[in-house]
Amino acid sequence: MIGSILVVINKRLVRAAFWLAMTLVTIGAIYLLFLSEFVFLIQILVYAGAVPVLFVFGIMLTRRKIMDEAAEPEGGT
Amino acid sequence: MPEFWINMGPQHPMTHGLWNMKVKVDGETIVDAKPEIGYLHRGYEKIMEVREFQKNVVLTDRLCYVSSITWSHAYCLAVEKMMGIETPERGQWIRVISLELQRIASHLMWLASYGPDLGLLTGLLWALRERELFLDLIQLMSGARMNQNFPRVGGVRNDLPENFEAMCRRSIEHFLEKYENEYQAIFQESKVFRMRTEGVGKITVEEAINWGITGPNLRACGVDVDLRRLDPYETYGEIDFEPQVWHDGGAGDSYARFVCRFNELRESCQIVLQALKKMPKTGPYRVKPPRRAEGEGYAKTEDSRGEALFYVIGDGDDRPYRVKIRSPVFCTMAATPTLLRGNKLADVVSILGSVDVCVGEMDK
Amino acid sequence: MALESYVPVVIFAVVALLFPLGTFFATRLFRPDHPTPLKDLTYECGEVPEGEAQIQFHFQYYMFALIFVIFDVAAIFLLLWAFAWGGLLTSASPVAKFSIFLFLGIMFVATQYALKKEEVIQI
Amino acid sequence: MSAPLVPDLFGLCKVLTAAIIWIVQQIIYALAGPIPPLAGLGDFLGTDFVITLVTWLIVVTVVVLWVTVINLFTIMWVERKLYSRLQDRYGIMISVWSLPFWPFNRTRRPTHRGTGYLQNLADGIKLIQKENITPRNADSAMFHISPVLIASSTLMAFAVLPWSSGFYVANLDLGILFILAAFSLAPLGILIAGWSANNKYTLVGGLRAAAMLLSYSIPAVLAVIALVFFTGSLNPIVIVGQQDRPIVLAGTTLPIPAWYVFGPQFLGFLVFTVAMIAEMERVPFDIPEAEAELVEGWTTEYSGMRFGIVFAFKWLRMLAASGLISILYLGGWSGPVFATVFVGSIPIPIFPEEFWFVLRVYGLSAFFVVLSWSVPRVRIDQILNIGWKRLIPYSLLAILIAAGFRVLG
Repeated sequence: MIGSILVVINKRLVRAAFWLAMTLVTIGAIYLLFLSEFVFLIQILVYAGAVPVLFVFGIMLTRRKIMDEAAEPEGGT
Repeated sequence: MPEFWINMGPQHPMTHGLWNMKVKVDGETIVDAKPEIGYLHRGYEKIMEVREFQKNVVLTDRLCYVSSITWSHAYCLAVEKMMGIETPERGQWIRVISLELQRIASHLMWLASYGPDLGLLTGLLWALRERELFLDLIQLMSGARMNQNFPRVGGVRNDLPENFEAMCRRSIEHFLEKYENEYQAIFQESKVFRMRTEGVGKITVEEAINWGITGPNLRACGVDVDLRRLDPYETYGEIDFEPQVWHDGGAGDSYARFVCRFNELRESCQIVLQALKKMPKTGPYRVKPPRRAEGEGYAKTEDSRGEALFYVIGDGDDRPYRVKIRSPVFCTMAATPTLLRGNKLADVVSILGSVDVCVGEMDK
Repeated sequence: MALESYVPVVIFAVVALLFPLGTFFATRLFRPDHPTPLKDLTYECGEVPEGEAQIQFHFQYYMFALIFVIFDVAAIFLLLWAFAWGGLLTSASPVAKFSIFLFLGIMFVATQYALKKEEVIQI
Repeated sequence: MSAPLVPDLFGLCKVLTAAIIWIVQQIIYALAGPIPPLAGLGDFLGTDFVITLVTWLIVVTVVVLWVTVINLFTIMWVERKLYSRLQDRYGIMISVWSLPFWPFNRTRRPTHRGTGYLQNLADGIKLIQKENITPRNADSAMFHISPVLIASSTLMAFAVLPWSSGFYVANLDLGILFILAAFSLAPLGILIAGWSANNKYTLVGGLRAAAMLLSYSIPAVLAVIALVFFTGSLNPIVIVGQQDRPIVLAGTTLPIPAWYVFGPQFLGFLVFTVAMIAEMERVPFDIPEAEAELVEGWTTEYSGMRFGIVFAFKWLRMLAASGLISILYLGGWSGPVFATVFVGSIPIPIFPEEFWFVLRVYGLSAFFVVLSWSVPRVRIDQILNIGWKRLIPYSLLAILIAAGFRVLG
């Protein structure tokens, strides 16, 4: 899916997390196609609703421009 | 470190007027605070040097628009002391009544703004509704609703209107009924309100005295300081009233400050009723002051926010040589970092709302 | 089967997605668009913003989010258990019926411990 | 015990669709004389697939319009009027009848005679004309996309929320869970919206919103689990059907309907209601947009219609939450017996089921409005403590009570 590609190629981590959520929703839709609606709803409730929020919290706890400044030595936090 | 400064003000719902509070937060906890004032500085002490004594009353009205009479009264008292004149007795009683009505109006304005600070818009509208009653009374008395220009050097501008006493009694009766039933329910007895205010913004007595905090904010720390009692001016000595001091535990937090001011509303109503009973029914209310004066006058009064102090020097001319104003809010603002440190970001409003900021008098 | 009943949901999802999008695009026809440097400044109470907001941010409620995910998964287990309750009643094994309470108890104690600890560490 | 006004929304819309398609077909057949390939198109339009698809489209549109246009405007009006009365004032009064031109008002100046129902529409029109400002330092794409996520995920809750036993879009076996799942998508949108604006107020507001909404969706799910012990199903229509009878206690029939709120589920009802107040971000728990300290919370930087959408969707969340509460605990759309008159064997609803349901929804909403305008705001750490230390133990207790009742029979 397009979303999953965007997760990987995005440099800004929050955007990546957003697209991750969208990917998880679409994965849920695939579960639905497999006729397992309970798993679909659980997927949305837990994986699309909760996990990306946790990711974003985690991203905010870490440094922002890790990608850009990867070469630079660790400054004072 | 992940700490950053948040600007609160000048265009912020928390600031009741133009001033800026820089708050340094670590997550949600306040690490440091920096009040920045001066957005409303008008150079009062300088302007007053170029106007005649009597004309300065108009200026002192504008010091704080929610408690004009108390400020012009403090100025008049200082000038009278300098000139060595005495207000007639009826004039003094009228002053007491006007001061207390103004104090009620001012405290209601504070209560009104404290409501939406905590997310309670209903409090704003209810308190403003009752403030109308007292503004009407002041309007009857002085002819204006804001910036009344009522006290004069040597007395007050005019006598009380007819039927003033009956109207006053009726309004106060109405207000006290609302006070007992509605205000207490929405503020003091509300559990959520107490959750937000209790234990928030604590300041010890020593710190409060060292920072120069006065008035209800100091009384909330448990110090029995009320200039109306300690150093009675006008006819406060003849009135039997109780300064509202917080005696229980948890002194110095937002809730104690709230309760002190809140009880002062009721106490001021009793003062007005007493004054109406005790005042002479007829008599002069004003003496003519001299145009020129020499000497020093110094008056401190209990403003609705603390101790207001005026120091006037005359050099024999018809205008003051030097005027010094001590604003209670100015001193309280200096203490805000102490008040705020260690509290949560959401407590900024709970603390700064409870100390009752008036930017006009703070910036002078 | 369930799939047919999801057809209207899918259509609804499309419409629900188009509704805000359509509103936003429709406003383009009506609204002015004159950005100026001052207008595009981040709002910070009329002051010039101090520093960036998208920074490393110490947010002490991260722990809550962590516990939330655990609880969310646990809630799903509980949901399945509640669905299967009737079946469990008829089957004779009491272990299957009540072992979930053990799980619940352990999780509850652990959560309360974590919350207590967090008060000490973070807030 | 009462009958719905719309017994079958799909069937009703199918008639409409058939009529529309028949008209289109006639036009196409008329055109097919000069252009022969169009006849095939006309035949294609008559197939079952097209009719079903168009019918679903119409059903969805009807429900979306019913929810957004009618109910959203009404609930906003109710709130504004109600809290104005609470504050001793009239509230919005300017209506069509006070427009200062001919057919309405001869005085050529606005009067204040109306009820102000269209005020929200006027506000919406105003917002449409407002410029849409994107902060320079903002993450533009995320800034624009997150309101869409918030809005559409909230709207999705109405896909399975039935308004009566016949007035719904989809009848899912796991409908309640679907609504909760739709609610659970909003925290991410709010978080991203707050982060992307690059503003400190929005950032703090977004983080608070996410933490709060996450915390309070747990007690909601747990309360629903406690309910599942009694219902054995998550289908809203089945749940309401179970409540549409009087309570039978020890052989005697009591004159109380068997709503789940009366009985062992009362604790669950309280927990669920509090959690839903938090989910709809109303005042005791409206800390994400605490306007006193964080200017407007995570919506600070939104302007124009974007602000209108994210603001209006608070009311949609309130509608959905009220509907959910009334379905789960307050008997949904079941009305009293006198609501239906039987002519022969045909039930004729005096007050249809939709009426009873809307009555419950609006009653609950009015309760939330009065509550939110009479208490101050709770601080965020207090909110989280309430959520984790009170609501979750209580909801676990509700589960235990429910399980205990089932064990005892």
